[in-house]
Amino acid sequence: MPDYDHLILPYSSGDANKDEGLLVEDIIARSQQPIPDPDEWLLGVDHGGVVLTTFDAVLGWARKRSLWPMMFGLACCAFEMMAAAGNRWDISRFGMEIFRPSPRQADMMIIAGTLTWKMAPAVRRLYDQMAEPKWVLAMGACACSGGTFSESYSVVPGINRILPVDVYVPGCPPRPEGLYHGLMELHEKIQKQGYLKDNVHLPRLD
Amino acid sequence: MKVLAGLDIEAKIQAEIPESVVESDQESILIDSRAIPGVMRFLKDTPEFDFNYLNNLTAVDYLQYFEVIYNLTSMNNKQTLMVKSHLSGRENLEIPSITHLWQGADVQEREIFDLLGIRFIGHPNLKRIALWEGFEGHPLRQDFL
Amino acid sequence: MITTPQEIITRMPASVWQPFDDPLDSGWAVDNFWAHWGLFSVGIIGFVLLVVMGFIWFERRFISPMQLRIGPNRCGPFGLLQPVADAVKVMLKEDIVPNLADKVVHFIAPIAIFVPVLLMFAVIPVHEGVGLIPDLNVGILFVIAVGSIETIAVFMAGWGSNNKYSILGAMRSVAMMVSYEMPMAFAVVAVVLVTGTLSLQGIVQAQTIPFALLLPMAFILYFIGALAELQRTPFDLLEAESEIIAGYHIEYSGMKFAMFYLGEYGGAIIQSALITTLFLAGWKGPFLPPFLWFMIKLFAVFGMIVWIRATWPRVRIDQLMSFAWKYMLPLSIVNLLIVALEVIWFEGDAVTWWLVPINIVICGALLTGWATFFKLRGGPQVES
Amino acid sequence: MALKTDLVTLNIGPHHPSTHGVFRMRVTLDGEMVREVEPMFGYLHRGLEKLAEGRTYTQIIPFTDRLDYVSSMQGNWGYCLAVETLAGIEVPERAEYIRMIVSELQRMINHMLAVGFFITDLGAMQTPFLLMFREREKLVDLYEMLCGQRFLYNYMRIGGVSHDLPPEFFPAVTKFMDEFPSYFQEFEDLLIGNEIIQARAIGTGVISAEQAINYSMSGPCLRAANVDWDLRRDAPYSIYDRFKFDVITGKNGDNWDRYRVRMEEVMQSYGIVQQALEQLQEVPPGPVKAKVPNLLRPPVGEVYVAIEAPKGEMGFYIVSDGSIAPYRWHVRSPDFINLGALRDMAIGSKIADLIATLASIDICLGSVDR
Repeated sequence: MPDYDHLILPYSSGDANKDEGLLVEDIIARSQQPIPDPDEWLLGVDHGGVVLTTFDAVLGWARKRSLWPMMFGLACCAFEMMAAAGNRWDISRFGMEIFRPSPRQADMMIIAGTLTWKMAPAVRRLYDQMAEPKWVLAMGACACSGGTFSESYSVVPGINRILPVDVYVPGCPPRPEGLYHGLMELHEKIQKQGYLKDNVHLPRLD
Repeated sequence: MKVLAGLDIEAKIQAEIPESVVESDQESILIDSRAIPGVMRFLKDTPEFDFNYLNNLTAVDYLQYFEVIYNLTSMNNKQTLMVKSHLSGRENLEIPSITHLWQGADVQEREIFDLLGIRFIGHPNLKRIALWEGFEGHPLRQDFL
Repeated sequence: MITTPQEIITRMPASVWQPFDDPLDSGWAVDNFWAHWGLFSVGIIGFVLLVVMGFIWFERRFISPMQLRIGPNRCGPFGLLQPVADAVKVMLKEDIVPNLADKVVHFIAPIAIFVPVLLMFAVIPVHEGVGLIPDLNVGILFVIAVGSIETIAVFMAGWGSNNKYSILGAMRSVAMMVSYEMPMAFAVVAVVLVTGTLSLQGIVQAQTIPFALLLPMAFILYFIGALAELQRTPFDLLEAESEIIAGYHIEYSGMKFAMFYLGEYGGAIIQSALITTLFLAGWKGPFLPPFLWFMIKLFAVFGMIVWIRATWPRVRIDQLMSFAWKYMLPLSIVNLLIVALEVIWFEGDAVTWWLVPINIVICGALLTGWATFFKLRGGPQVES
Repeated sequence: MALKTDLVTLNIGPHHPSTHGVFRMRVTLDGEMVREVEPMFGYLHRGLEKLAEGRTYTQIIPFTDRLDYVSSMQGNWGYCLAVETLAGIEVPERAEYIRMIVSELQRMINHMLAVGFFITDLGAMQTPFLLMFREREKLVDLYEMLCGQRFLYNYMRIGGVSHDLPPEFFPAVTKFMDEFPSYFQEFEDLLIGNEIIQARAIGTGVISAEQAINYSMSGPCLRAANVDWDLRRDAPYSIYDRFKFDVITGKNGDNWDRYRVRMEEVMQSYGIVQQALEQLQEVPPGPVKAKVPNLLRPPVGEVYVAIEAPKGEMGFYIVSDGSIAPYRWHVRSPDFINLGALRDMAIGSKIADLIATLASIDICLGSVDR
């Protein structure tokens, strides 16, 4: 057998965990205040002129109709998301059944479940890796505000501490119809947004 | 499924390992923390007890002392036993680990170390399991804010 | 001293550089040469893009009832505009290049995946003489040669994105594609033995009986090889979401990822087209116009590929390699031997009806016999 | 000249499509072969045991739903059983039967989803999973009719169940029970003869009987390793001794045996529910909840009660100091301890087998990290 048996560490080294600990402490320090939700679409973006508005309409329709969510479930709400993508409430009717595993190709991130501080840096890095334009849907009470575990020592009280959230879907867990209502709101928001979506300039994590 | 009372096995353990039993009552037996490996090996190996299955391993903070609880089951003799041991004081609590007897104790001991701060001597990989490395304090202690 | 190229050419014998026949009047469909090339190259690119969209829609609608779902139906009538929406959206997404990536290789890989597909289409005869160069006398050799470029492109993509997962995926798919090209090539040689010509149009014309019936073993081997070539289930090691997230196209986003998508479905079109021309007698069919027959067979073969994708699990990498080398390769060589004997006995006219049942029986015997042998030597054993 | 090869340390990280949630593994690979696996937990640690110390006994019941959210009925039942033994509460006959029916149906859902995830991780593009989802949707409709919530029901109370079975429950259940065997047989035929599943599942993720006992595994993983141990029969709680069912054991503890044990156990649970429905007919309609004060103050003391949850032995250790909230509340979660054995099962196998073995252990991150 090749001679690197001594290189195999059965247990990860201490400092790898310490770096992770520092990352978590750093993100806790930086996310005391919730990030404002991107809501410039409320004012209605109009560039005037026929060409741009029709281009906006076509672009909005295309982005709305082929929204690829990222394959990403944290806890119990993930099962309701799977039920929504299952064969009874069929998410493929909206062309959204392609759950892209890699953040590069995903348009939307559904945070389904409780987000803990130890998981926060990973979620933040995934959000940074996603290609613009990207949207975030907070599914479930735990994602919206920490839910029943909000006063726990290890739960992020609401993911808008670390991500700009576009749509909040309440419920613990929200029924698939609730999730679809949230998706319809997001579709309407994308339709109105037009191509000049100014991405929220967040300091990248590392 | 017979629940073994601490009283009727106290004599046998005392005979095997002198002054290891601190106290025993109807459902559980209290063992001195330093004698845990010896008693556990005795409980596991002797054919009469043959406790080959470790159900549960947890710990409680009673402010004056910490209590570590082991639930053992013998699949062949169909009997269960609850073994306890006390650790006094609140800083640098130490108790010998039993991962060499039951591998299942590995992750449970790491969880007790992480959430209650009890060190297990001889544990191969004693690190935090549920919380991140820089977290100060142990949440499941009664005085954790 | 010979110094200038002109001197070299003047010294050569006349026949070397004298074109053997005038390319201008060699019976192109459209009388003018450049008009023909222009028309057909644009036609092929248009056809491929259109059929790619058709395939994407067909797959998402065809797989859904198998999973008790309804496919996309909100976007245009019956969801027909779904691929259009995907294309428009993907074109306008941000294009991320990882900063440690090897920029040049990262950029060229998507192009190198999609271009061979278009090249291969040059020799596909859609109808008698209709096609860019339908009667190229080395047609099938050209197709196999161009087909192997994709293997390099896959590794370029894997290496270019400087990501552990993508390198693992790239190495896996390169190993698979290389080892499955061998049985495919032998299957094609069997077809060429019977027809005697390499040109695709010649093959189709020689198929009074569809070769799928005359050479069932070659058809099965080529179909399995095509599945591996396209990295579709049960050989989709590459994008095994469950194992290594998305294989080599993990670091690609926006239009580059769309090129991979086009490459994958383009590959599906070209392999279906090859199977129709080689084994299902291309455009031949009783009543309907020949182009319609070509499309029906194209979608039928793709339907089979999608059906397998919906139901079959994935094979592990070592089982896949042992399946290629220990099972398919020996079978293809034995099949070649049998076809050669038949061609000799019938002095070159082996396309006869009563040969079909014999071949089917031989194929069945070979498959089951060799399977039991292969199964004992390392295949899975089921006790109960 | 030996080929200069090197090890790759791959981080199958908290976000990965096939880790059923936020479970992370640090894997050392030699090419395709796995040389070292270190599971890392804590990415969904919500601190339930600390929060439970601040809640009354009735307020903790929703926590037990969210522990193992795929089999939340067993979470409720285990916790209520523990408090009832601590406080010495007598559960009425009818409530015992309702708890039995509802939990065994939940066990069927859990095993079907576990098999669905296992086959999806072997690569079948969701088709078997979605066939299983069709059955789950029917059962979930029954639960919605019963407890108003599709999932995380908060249905049981200390001393019984929150309310009785609605009259339209029985026709719906009998309709489901009549159609289920044929649909389940269709799913069985699709998979059992499949050569690729046999090739991928037989002989991978093997664990011997002594190792399984040593790692204190429980549930289908333990029984698949040829250990005949099931709390429902060996330590019968509630009214399990009135039903006839047999305990399925596998032979050599590999992924195939775990898959087969789960499929057989679905039919065993189906049999139990049938017997329970018949016996429920003779039970006179009566109260479904014992007289329990809302602010229950159990006597000072401690109790450890374990039940046979679908994933294994789920135990509740409760210490009460006489006040309305428990002094200490510990959950022995089966898949947290089963994961300890992942390292021995996966070393030496390929990376594809590691993913399949993880799926066959059937973990649910809610109860792993608590």
